[in-house]
Amino acid sequence: MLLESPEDYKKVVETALLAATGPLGTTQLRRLFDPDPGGDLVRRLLDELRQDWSGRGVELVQLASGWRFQTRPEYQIYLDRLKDERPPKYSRAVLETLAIIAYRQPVTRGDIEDIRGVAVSPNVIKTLESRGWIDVVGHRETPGRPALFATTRQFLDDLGLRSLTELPALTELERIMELVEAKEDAQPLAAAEHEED
Amino acid sequence: MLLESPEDYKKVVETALLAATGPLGTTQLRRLFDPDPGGDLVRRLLDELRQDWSGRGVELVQLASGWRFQTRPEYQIYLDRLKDERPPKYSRAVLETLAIIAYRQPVTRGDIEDIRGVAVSPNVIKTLESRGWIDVVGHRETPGRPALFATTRQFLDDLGLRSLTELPALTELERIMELVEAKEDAQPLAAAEHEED
Amino acid sequence: MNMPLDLAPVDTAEQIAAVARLYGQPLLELPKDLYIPPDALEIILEAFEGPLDLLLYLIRKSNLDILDIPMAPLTAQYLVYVEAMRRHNLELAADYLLMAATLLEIKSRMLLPRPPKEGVEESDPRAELVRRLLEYEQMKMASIRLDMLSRSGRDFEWVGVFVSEKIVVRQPDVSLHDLQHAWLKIMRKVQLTQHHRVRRDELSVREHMSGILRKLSGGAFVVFDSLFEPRLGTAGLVVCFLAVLELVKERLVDLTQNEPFSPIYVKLAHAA
Repeated sequence: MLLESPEDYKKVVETALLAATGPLGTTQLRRLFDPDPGGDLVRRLLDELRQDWSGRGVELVQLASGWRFQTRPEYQIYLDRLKDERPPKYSRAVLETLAIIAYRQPVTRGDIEDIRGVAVSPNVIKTLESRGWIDVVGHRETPGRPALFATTRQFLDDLGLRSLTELPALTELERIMELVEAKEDAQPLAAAEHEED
Repeated sequence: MLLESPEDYKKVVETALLAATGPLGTTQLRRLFDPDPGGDLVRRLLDELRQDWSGRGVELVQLASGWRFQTRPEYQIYLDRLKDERPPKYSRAVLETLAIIAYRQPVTRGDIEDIRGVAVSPNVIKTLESRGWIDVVGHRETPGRPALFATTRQFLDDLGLRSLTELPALTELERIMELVEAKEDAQPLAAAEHEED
Repeated sequence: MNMPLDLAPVDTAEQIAAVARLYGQPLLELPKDLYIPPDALEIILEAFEGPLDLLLYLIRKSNLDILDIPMAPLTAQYLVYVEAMRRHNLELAADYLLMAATLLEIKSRMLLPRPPKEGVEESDPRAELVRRLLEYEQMKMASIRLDMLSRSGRDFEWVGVFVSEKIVVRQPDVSLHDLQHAWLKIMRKVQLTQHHRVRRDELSVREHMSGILRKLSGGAFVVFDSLFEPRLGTAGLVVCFLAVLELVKERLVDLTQNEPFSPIYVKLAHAA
């Protein structure tokens, strides 16, 4: 196959980048051609390619070590569906801690421990913080100045709430709970004490 | 990211195929979407994609185990320039053993030795196994329970074949042999061995 | 190392040259009585994939009819090769010797016709050999064609773009139901020890408490009035006010006013 136009050169660069197992630098890309077409042409082609691929599920990005095609993050949710694994689930410790922070905020870790009756692992807090659902809004002026946690705007957004008042009302919940409780009493309480995160 | 038009769906399919580490079947591709858009849409998108990519350095091909993007052979001379080492050239022993496994599968090492008239070195088998082209599919119930070898999906994929019936037709020797063997009990011939050319 | 060999002529030199190269040069014409250098023999041996391959070569190069092989010359030629290999102590696969025995056996059966048995058709003793030769040749051809097929890694490459997975970590989904459920569990436990009553209005106050703390998180003094946004409406403003009072009560914020009617400032308690 003979390369006649810059368009032909671009196709070769595109093909090499699509088939590469890692980023390719301009020096490497110039090696595709004989004679060497020069760095300027290669850089121009890369720029054009980046434009050609805008608005698609894959983008051409420049990294420290060179150029590579990679999928756009927005497409990840679709790609994830090809994986067989079930989506991860939060442990009971995480969910209960989140519920306490949501309904009782602002609360300290001590408050959460008082309510749950068990120590709260730092991992549980870290999980919720790194998810962007809780953050520290202040410190209680008691010995140790413990951090006060509250839920964030993102927590509301992610759960589709406009405000905390849209959280399920507790009064009626408690009534339902009393009904449910009777049946579920068989479940050993010990399980709840177990800190799994 | 919301999918609104068939064009959006196509981008997702394209992204998945570009990012996949192996061929994707239509069933898998349908799993990209929720709700399932149906096989017809996916097949139409695949057809369109194949057209979209015509005239470029990469093509969408249908293989034994699904659809996959691969570079066009005309571009290999360029891509080879980026490689540090040449792809392996297989010895005659490896290629003949591969041919016997491909056309006569499932076969034992003894069967291969009978046909080639010479002992098969374990390295030959190992070479083919480590390439992922053959594997053990069972054992023949004779003394020593020898392993039965067959070719794999990857063998077909790597050679761009959709099924074993697409293997190159055997030479007309077959017919001559049948004449010679007229009086002997001819072995039943596999589908792939019918004279096709 | 080079020792003379009383090797019978192995047809013409070009035919050897077809398979053998010595020191990078094609092995050229060898007059009768000349020896084949052992290196060349080794190369010849390596060039064949086994006795069937060698036999096929001998048959094809002599244009012999494979369906009617003249056993005597073929056997003779084959033995010449095998003998030469053996004399040089080349590591000769037993397969070559076995084939020699087979050829001799076929030849002798053809020379000494046995009395035909009643009702049994005598088959050509060469038939089995021919069948094997043809089957081998067929697979040999097939292997050449297989090798000509486009192959990944040699003739084309698979496309695989980087998946930017690391940018988006798959997070567990939490639904309101999950949260309700978690809360139910807690409350059930809590009820055993204390009596919490959390009401909707109280929750709203606590939401404002978090919001105010967030506004004050810089540690600076904030004008009291700025905590109240008119868009909240009357009820909202009241709740917000209650939140400030609650924060004061819990000693989370400090209120300061330098003189009556001057602006009231709010800051986090004990903020630097």
